[in-house]
Amino acid sequence: MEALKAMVRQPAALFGLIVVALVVFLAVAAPLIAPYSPDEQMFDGLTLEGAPLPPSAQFLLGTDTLGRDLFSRLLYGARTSLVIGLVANGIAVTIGLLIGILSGYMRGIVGGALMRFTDLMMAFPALLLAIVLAALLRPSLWIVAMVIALVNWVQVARIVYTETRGLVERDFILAERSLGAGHGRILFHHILPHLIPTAIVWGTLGIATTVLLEATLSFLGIGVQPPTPSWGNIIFESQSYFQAAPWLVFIPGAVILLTALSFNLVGDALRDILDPTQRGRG
Amino acid sequence: MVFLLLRRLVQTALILLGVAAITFLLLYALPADPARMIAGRSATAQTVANIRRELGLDQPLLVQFWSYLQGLFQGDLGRSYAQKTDVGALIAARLPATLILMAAGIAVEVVLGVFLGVLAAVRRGGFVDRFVMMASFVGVSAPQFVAALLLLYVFAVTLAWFPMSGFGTPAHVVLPALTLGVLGAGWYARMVRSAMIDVLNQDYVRTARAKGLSSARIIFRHALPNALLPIIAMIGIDIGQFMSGVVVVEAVYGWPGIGQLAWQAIQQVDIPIIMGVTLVSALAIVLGNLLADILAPLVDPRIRAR
Amino acid sequence: QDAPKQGGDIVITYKDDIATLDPAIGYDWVNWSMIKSLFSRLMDYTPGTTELVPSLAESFEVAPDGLTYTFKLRKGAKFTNGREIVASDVKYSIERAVDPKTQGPGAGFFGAIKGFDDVTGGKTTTLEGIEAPDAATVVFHLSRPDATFLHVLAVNFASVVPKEAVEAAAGDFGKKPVGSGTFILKDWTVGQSLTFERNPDYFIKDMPRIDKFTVEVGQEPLVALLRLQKGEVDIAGDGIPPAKFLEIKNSPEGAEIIVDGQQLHTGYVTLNTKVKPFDDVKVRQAVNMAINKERITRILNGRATPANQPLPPLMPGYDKGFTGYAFDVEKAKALLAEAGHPDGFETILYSTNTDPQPRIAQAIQQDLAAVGIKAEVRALAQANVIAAGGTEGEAPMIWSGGMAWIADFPDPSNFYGPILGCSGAVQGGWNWSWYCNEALDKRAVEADSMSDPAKAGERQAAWGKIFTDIMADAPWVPVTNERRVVAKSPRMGGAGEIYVDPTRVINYDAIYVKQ
Amino acid sequence: MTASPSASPPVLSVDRLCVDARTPEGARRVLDEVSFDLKLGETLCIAGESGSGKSVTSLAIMGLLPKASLRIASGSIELEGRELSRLSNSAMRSVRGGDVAMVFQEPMTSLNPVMSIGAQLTEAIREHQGSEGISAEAVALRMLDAVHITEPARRLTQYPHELSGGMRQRVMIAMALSCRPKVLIADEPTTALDVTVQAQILKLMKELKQEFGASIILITHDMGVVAQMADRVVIMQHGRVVEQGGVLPIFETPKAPYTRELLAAVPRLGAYAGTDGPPRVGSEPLAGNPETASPVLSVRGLEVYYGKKAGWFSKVKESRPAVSDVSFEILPGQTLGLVGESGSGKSTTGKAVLGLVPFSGEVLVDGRDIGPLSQRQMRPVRRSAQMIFQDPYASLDPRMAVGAAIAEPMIIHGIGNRSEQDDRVADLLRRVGLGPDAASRYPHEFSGGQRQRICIARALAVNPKLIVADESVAALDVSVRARVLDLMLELQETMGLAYLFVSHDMAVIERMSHHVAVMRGGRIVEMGTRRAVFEDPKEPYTRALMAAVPIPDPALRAVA
Ligand SMILES: Nc1ncnc2c1ncn2[C@@H]1O[C@H](COP(=O)(O)OP(=O)(O)OP(=O)(O)O)[C@@H](O)[C@H]1O
Ligand SMILES: Nc1ncnc2c1ncn2[C@@H]1O[C@H](COP(=O)(O)OP(=O)(O)OP(=O)(O)O)[C@@H](O)[C@H]1O
Ligand SMILES: [Mg+2]
Ligand SMILES: [Mg+2]
Repeated sequence: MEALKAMVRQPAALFGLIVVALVVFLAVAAPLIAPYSPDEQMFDGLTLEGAPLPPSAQFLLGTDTLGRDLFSRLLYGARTSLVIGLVANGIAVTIGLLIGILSGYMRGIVGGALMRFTDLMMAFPALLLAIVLAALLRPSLWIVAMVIALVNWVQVARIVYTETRGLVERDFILAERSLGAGHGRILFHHILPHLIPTAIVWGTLGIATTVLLEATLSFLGIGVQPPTPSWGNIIFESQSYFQAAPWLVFIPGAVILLTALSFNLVGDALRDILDPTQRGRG
Repeated sequence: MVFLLLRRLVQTALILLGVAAITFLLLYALPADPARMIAGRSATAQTVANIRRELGLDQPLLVQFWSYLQGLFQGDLGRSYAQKTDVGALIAARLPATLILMAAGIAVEVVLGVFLGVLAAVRRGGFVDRFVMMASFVGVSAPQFVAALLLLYVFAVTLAWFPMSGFGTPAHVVLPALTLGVLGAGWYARMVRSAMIDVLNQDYVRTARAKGLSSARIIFRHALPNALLPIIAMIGIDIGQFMSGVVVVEAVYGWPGIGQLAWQAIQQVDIPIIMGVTLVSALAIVLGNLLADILAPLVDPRIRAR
Repeated sequence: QDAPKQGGDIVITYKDDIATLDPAIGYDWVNWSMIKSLFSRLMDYTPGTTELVPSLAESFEVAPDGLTYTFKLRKGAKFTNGREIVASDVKYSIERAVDPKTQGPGAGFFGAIKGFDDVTGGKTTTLEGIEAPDAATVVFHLSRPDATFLHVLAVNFASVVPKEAVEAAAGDFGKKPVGSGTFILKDWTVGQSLTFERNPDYFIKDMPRIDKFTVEVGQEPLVALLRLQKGEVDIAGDGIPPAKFLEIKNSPEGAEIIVDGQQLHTGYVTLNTKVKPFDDVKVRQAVNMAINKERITRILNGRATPANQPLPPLMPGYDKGFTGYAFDVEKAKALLAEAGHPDGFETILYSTNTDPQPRIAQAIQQDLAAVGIKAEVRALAQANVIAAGGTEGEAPMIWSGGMAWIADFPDPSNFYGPILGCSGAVQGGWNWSWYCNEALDKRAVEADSMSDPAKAGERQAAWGKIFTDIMADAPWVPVTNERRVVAKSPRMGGAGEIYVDPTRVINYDAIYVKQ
Repeated sequence: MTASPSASPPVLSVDRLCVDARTPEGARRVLDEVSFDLKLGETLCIAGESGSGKSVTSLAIMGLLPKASLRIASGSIELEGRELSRLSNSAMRSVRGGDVAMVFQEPMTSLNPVMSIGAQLTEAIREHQGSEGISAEAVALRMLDAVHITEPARRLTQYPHELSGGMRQRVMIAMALSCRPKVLIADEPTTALDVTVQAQILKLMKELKQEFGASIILITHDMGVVAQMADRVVIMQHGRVVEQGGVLPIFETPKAPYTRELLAAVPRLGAYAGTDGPPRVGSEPLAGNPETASPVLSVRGLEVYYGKKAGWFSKVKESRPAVSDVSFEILPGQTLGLVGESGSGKSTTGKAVLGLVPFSGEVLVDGRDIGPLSQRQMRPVRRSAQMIFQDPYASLDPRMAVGAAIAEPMIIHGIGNRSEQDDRVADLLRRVGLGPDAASRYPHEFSGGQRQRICIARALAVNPKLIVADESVAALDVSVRARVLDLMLELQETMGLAYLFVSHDMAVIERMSHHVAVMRGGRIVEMGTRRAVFEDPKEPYTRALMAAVPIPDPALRAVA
């Protein structure tokens, strides 16, 4: 509550908060707002030659190459993309945090092995993994989220590892040890809070990339399956139409950007609010 | 030093071995059958069986992997199923192009990212800072394919400043490198910004100011080298990220690199090529990290001591 | 139409790299036409048509029983290494194509030649059915009559190669091809470009027309098109991507750039007869009626026409009078209800993942939904779709777009065996409907035994009937016959048919430069 | 010494300077009408309590106030008649380093870690003198020579981390003097250094003042240093100048009450001569008889190696032990003082006896050998032995509120429930002299002395029997220091605490210890009762240590 109040005081954070709330609202209320069914390929949604229609009074944001209403698809797509951007990315950051912390904190065989494992995963082409999973699993939104998490945690782990190594050397960790604190307490009460800024940077900057990654995966067959819309696959399906039908690329692009930016603004504000050392500083 | 080098070598070999084993397992878990892809539609079952036997695909997985490893130890990456030619030679022919592209792309990324990051840090909270942070978002979230085509359309088709596609002259590198670099610079800008903000608050920067140095000198000579350490680590991580972008960018600009080779091989389930490209890129990533480890002490004398 | 001119260098682009130019191995649509021009075969086609003509052969004779073919070789025909072609080269080349060691995909085409099984079984490496009594004569002995045998001698796998060059290349013949065709491979920069130069000693005068063509690979079709509009490229080999098609078509120079031709292609949906509920013919018929093919052609920007039978219109044996199943939602619903599915059912529709295939799959999905069938679309990489199709009981429906049948040679039999006959309905086969009708198989064998050229018309009719009869069982939904669209620069001359040659995609021998 | 400083005009004149800090609640006055003059060739000492505005004053002169939070509200700073506070940025640049140079409080962090010493020295010279005349390298070399650094030529190519703290401070001074500034401001240049090094640096500054003719502003809270160095003294409190004048009058007839308090609190070496234990602060008698009790801590043959750890692939790095062959005992209610030069292994010994660094040898805490104990088994031991770290700020988690930090050991050892813990925290805060509102604030919101007290409260939370106090008072100004030391003595008396008290300040050791051990190079070179060590030192090293302590009496100033 405190945090919320503090956030409302900053114009940028307030803007971000409003956009995030709006997007969530639109996603939840999509069936009430959407003028058409997102999957309906309308006869009058294409020209006679089969070209998509630009924005008009009938189709607010135009239609796609199958004659579906882009506005409705974006509304429904928000559901998918929020799940991917928040859940998948969130899990990736969480796994990355955990493995990064553990390998940075633990010395000896376990820590070393964890880090070597991370190195291995980093050197391993993640897309290949996705392709294989695509062929083996029955794709669903949640499996996609898992695959993305599996692919994305590695970089986070690397960065967190480096930071943790630095933190472990700090005196207050030694002080905690001298007080008799166990590993769990040191890890989760004293090291984790210091990694919040990193987590927020990756958590927010990662939203946009993750939403697009989902589209790449659907191209490989493991994304959400057609005709279910997601912001990523709306762009991806029509990316070569950026000249012929620019609205199909740039409108969803702007939506992704705005959403990710808003999450980032909120995240930035949150980081400052959560960081007591920033209190009362200029 | 020798010991350290040896240790890194062993580590690298182990990682490559791990990558090879996982990739191999994954590829054979695929339901797709390379023999059928080669044989095409008109082939009889007998033809497919013959091809499978000739490729050794009828052997148990472990035997196949073992013989692959044996080849690997002799520097033999095997023969392409579809092209019936040496994978090593295929990769060797294309690798330089990809390396040039990556080097140029990373250079653009780093230079641009560092420049913007420094700018944002120095003008923290101001308009420039906001603009840079916004731009870094656009870069990070732009689909590479669209960005590549847009750049191509503007600078090669409309303005005709650069050739549209191909490889060979420095002019050819500009657009592909820019596409890769401009989009990736966002991450660097963010990292540099926060590192610089940190460094600019350090005591030694105050000392430098007390000496009456110019701001440019303070920023570039005193602050930046100290902020560079996390960025060097980032380059190591980046190489891995780069590989996926390379496929798209190589396709749009007709760049004859291994990205295209890999893409085609995946379509055809040409396992030796996929293995080869995977290993080469894994090696690149490991070497990238190694390079980062070598560069770090050059930048920071404290690490040199260790 | 202006008269064909001699000379000129042109540039052609493709997205995919050229895998190999070895005629015993190469089997994709890009290298298919290049191999055609690098090598010569006993038989060939008149450019732009499906008409068979002797090529390396000067003349040939077919014994009345249809089991012996005797060819006289053209005199003075030479490989580009300078050596004259002799009969034993023909024998060697076909044995090489059949030899399992070659790992060639085309071995099966030569199944009618005596001794085939011994070679593929690894017992021997020589085909007893091919004889070279003298340097200018080749005799083929068949173990069964094969009406398509002359076509078989015109496919790439029957190309004549010089043994010494194959051996000299030491397994790399695909990169260092030596033939006797219209062009010579001059230079190959891996991953970038290939240069082909006119073969001055080619045995037919005035062939080819152009002096040289350079193939640039790794070129994104969209970019290739931009380059073509700027005059850097003469032929965009991959055609015009959907995103650009209307723009180009409606532009002033569109008519000059676009070449639009029919090809031996049918796009279809397979209905797996071994998977419920498609084991019920009524369900299959209902699906045939449910799909709105007109709308799909619209989505394809009119680059296709609705299909109603497996054979494409250009194929001998196509039945112009056949109407197939008309689009009729009500009737489809009624049939489904009759089959015990008044509320429809759930199923899966596979498709490849390159534009526009997933879109077409979605269009089909919506049509099926209209009759109550809820189909989940699975858009996967081609290899995975093929794998699913060839696994029994795996894929209920597959939209064949992107991997659809383009004939190897213009004969209706080529559309039957592997994709609709019992022999293809096996693990790893291409008969994804898993449809096996013994009676039709028998009729197919009969038709193929009519090897007497005089009975060609009768044979075609027999084949045509087979395909229209299949439609009663409705193992497929024939959806579209796609036309091939190629983009060429205005300076390129020649009829559309030689850019979309039914037997070789682009006919490099016949195209020419106007100025 | 200059003949008559008061006769010449002031080089620098600060007149009614006010500085405001920006806070969320509005401006807060940090400096309030501060005025003083600095005359040619004079050494002006600014002393005062922590947080009184000494550093802010010097930063204001340099024009280096952090823009985001501090600004000059009014007043003037004149350097030879030039008004500095209104100079343009570029004009100010040539003043900085050229006319006024500064040596900062923290030598460890004030040098750029990635630039060589040579590069850092020469760039200032080039900046202010151009490249004409003799080369910058030569000047740099001469300056290093002037500050008496061994092997000056080699130092030019070395990096800061390769130098000891004392050397770094010399480099800072060399850098500041290299452009022959008219004014040198040194902000607590010796606080972080041990006494012998401090003595050398102070001597050096005196020499250099003679040689270069600079005027010096020396900021310190050590009245001993003031007595040794100052011509005139400015005493500050709460952002105001409470008293200023010549050094003798200030020491002999202090007028302001704060000055008197300050001087009274100054510990004097030898003040407790003739007694065995520390002075009593409480009135209750000590419980039990320490002479017969068994030792709380007993150390035999302690040896510590850093970096001797063999991993899978990592190599075994043999190095000189940081501590070797150290043995001692501490009885309940007693204090062992540990002195010695920087790097002699004092902190390492302290950490080792609590099992915080790997060691060999025998360490018995409360009779239990901690050597073979696992992390889990160490728990109960940790309850009875606590540590107060050298750097209080670094040893507090910056993201944890102070109340939570103090409650931390109780939570770890499962003592009491939430409300009992809260009560205890409030009680502990009261005992160390902090208000109950402190519990909800964060470490960075406290001054150095307050943080130190927080650490003490944390160590006391679980009623330990032994406390290792590592330089617990080094960062505190004398008055606060005196209060903290009293607190610790009182706790010892009431709770029977035993201390291992590490310090480089001889006077503090003298005040606190029953026994004293002198360390050098990782070994104990002399150990005995306080009386024996201080009144009859056997080792020349011990004698040197004691001789280096500045005597807080200007009348007894050593002749430079
Ligand atoms: N950047 C800042 N923002 C706000 N207030 C500040 C800032 N720096 C210092 N202060 C405040 O100004 C006052 C004077 O601080 P200063 O650093 O000058 O003390 P000092 O006398 O040097 O103390 P010490 O002996 O501990 O170094 C303190 O109350 C401090 O809280
Ligand atoms: N973490 C460490 N790794 C390696 N060497 C260390 C480490 N900590 C201390 N040392 C070395 O061990 C020796 C003893 O250091 P220690 O910190 O015990 O000294 P000290 O007597 O406490 O000095 P000071 O008075 O400066 O605090 C020094 O030479 C120091 O360089
Ligand atoms: Mg200070
Ligand atoms: Mg110490």
